[in-house]
Amino acid sequence: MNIQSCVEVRNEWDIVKARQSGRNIAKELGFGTVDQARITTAISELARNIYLYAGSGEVAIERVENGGKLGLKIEASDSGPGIKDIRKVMEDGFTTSGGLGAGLPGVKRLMDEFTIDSKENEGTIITSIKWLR
Amino acid sequence: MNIQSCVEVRNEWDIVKARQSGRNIAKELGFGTVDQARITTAISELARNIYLYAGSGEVAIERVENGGKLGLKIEASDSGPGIKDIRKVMEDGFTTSGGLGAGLPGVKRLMDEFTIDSKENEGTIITSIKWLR
Amino acid sequence: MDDRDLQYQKYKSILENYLQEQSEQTLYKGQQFSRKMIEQKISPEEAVSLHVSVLEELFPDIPQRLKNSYDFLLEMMIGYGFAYREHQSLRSRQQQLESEIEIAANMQQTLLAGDKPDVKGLDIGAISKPAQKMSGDYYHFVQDENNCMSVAIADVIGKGIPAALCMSMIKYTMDSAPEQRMQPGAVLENLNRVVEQNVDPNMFITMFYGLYDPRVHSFYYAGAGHEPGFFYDAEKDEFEELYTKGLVLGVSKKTSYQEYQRVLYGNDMVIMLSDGVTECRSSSGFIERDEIVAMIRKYIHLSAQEIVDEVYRELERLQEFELRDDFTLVILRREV
Amino acid sequence: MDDRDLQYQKYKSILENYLQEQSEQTLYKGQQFSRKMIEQKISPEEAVSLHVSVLEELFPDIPQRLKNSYDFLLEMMIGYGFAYREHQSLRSRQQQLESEIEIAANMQQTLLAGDKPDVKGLDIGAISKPAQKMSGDYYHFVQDENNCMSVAIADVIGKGIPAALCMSMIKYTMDSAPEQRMQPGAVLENLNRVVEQNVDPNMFITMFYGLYDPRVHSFYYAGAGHEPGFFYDAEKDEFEELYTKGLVLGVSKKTSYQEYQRVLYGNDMVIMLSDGVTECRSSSGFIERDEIVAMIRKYIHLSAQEIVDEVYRELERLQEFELRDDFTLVILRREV
Ligand SMILES: [Mn+2]
Ligand SMILES: [Mn+2]
Ligand SMILES: [Mn+2]
Ligand SMILES: [Mn+2]
Repeated sequence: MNIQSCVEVRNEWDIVKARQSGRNIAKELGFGTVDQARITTAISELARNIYLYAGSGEVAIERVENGGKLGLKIEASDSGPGIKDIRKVMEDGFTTSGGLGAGLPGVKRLMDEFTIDSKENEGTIITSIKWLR
Repeated sequence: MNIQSCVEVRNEWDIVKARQSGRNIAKELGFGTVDQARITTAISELARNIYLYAGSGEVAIERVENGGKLGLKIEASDSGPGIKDIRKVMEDGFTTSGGLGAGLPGVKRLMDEFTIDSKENEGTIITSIKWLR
Repeated sequence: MDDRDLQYQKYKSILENYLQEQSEQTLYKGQQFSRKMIEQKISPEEAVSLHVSVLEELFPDIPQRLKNSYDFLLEMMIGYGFAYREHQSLRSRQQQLESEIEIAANMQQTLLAGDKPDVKGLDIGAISKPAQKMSGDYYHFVQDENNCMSVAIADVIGKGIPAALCMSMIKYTMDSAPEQRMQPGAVLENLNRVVEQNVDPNMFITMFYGLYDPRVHSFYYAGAGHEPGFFYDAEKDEFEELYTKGLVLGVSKKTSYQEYQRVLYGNDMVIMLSDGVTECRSSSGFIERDEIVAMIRKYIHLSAQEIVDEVYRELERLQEFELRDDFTLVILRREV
Repeated sequence: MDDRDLQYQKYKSILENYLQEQSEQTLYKGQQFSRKMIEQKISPEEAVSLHVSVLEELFPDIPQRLKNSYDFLLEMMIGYGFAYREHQSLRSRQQQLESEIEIAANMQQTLLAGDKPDVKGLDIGAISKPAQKMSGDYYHFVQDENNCMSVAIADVIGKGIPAALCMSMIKYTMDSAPEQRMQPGAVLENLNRVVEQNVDPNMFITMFYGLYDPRVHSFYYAGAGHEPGFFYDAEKDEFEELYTKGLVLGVSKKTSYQEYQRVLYGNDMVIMLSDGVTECRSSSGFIERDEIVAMIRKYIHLSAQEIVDEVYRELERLQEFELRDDFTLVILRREV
């Protein structure tokens, strides 16, 4: 079995598309309702970031396995302006204040694994995994 | 109309009694469900503080009026050890951490008005009002 | 049975109980249960999900449409879950910051606070309370071999950590020029130079510096834009303002500070303070300087230390235990 | 219609919509709605109450028992409301603290950081990054009239605000003894005395101090318990450890520090660092000193500044952008 999907993000509709396929895959993999909602929210935030800050990019969702553990992996990538100061972006405290959504620290806390790679003027790749318990 | 009640607090049962009469009075005064629950919680916390830290004391609840505004006033008093450093007790941040409940800053935020008067070895009086909107 | 099952069973039993009798007792239990959930860092979306799954067991024939509404509520709560988790993380960052500030504040105390000296014939009271953990107010007593005692009170414009960093500079500078201690004007002139050179142009320091010579019962003093103190004339039973002329430290490269002198007779008092005392703001507006005088008068039969303690206590309560500025009050009284 | 009614209507319409078609689109809208509620500081118990009242309108014949269950849920959410409101209040306190620390950190920068000097024949690279806003690491260059350049690197054991307060003392002390600058051993001995006297006994400072004389291409140095640097011998293409013998500052009243000397030939490098560089911890364990050397070698064809920047960049990523300690790396290279 190899469940996967890849959604191009160019507008708000695509955010919904990405959410939908993320939720479907999460359900198929056996995540409970709360985790489905969390994964969907994480995807939503990442897709929204792409839409708002990079203009376009893609969100790939796939099933992963590691030593018998099953999980869902999100990979959000764009060739936008990149993140200048990653430490700053990952800092806590002000993300939910302006109604700007969860921000990256929020997404990190929703999921189990989270890595970010970004270079100015080249783009950003964020990879995040939630393991099935 | 002069609604009021006064509950002596010596054990956990009395906390429930104080809650109950607070909720009844709040309902009679016309507070909505959420505010009823908030007022009850504030009473609960104050009564619990008496029970835990002063041993015994009383919680008086009454209807107040001020310039046409109607409100519910809680007065929690004891002759316990008193609060040594009121500024410290009113400091934020750690009250919900140990499961110690809302603490006084939490109660203050639940209500509209809040004053505290305490002297070491003499006791504490806390007065708090919620206005009907 | 694992924790989750236990929780589920517990919640179910409380909820069933409530559905049977709707007693306050059960609601109280429910609230204690939710307190425990928060303690265990269970986020609000999980709490709602727990409620919903218990509900579905207790009401097996809830219509599908109603069930769907629960899913929607859950989705709504995810946002609150964000805020909740951020709260956890903020709190731990906060705890770390607070403990750092605690350590730094202790360093500051060790560094700055001089003990109240024991001067024959002089009753001294001093209190200094930071609005936050670290103070931008400063007071310091130094006693020399002739029993002369100097007293300095300073206030950095600004509060908290930056003010505290600035304060430590004052301390190093004053320590490095012990020979000037007898001339209040010269002390301020020297400090002005250092502050002007080293401190950010929009950070200012006000200061009052005095010296009491018990051999001649005289108090010599000078001030740099600092909140005026009071002089209490015991014979006339009157308070006067302790006016000083002189620019705030750090504004201009070269400034001179005029030196003043007062002789103290029995029960006369010199009262020095920072603007945190006079600019206390209560719910009914600013406290007037007159009111401070009235408070001091009220406690005038007490010792100098008791006076400052009581005034602080009263003003603290007036401000509902939230100081808006660092608070420093020092009283010297010539004993009879 | 007031805000509350509007909100009610909006929520009702989204929820109705969802009950009709259960689309992802509607859930997305729901989430954006909840985001707005959070923005408007609507607490979770109010959110649940909103949900319940809409529900009661949409399902007029919900049995009473089920209705009671909603009351119970509401009661449960009050506890989360506490946490939520505390979050609001913590955040504003946090913002204030952060902005204070920001100002203090800028003061620290102005106070501490010397510009990288322009020394003929010497290629200099320097980077220093605090783990938090304020640094307990320190580096400083001073160039004298003979073109000799001294370089100091220090690390306060401890981080954050207390370490920063301590750091400013080092700075004042070094400024007050400019005449010693040429003798690395004497500089450290003097500092040791001051630190021993003034600093809390459980606060220590490690330091490396060096002086480069371009007239004889020699580097003179001494160290006080500081993380050893490296010497790169370009001819042999080898890195050696820059060992120094000497106690940490502040431990013992009188300590002496041995002075060392190295001659730099073309492309030779002196590499100085704080333990924040070598004690980087990645998910796979501590970084070895060898790995640091390997990284420097990887970028050796670049300028000194580019080397330190790239090494920092790489180690930052290895640590997932969370520095556990202040990071300072300085490279001097004799140009050919
Ligand atoms: Mn101040
Ligand atoms: Mn002030
Ligand atoms: Mn350090
Ligand atoms: Mn270190």
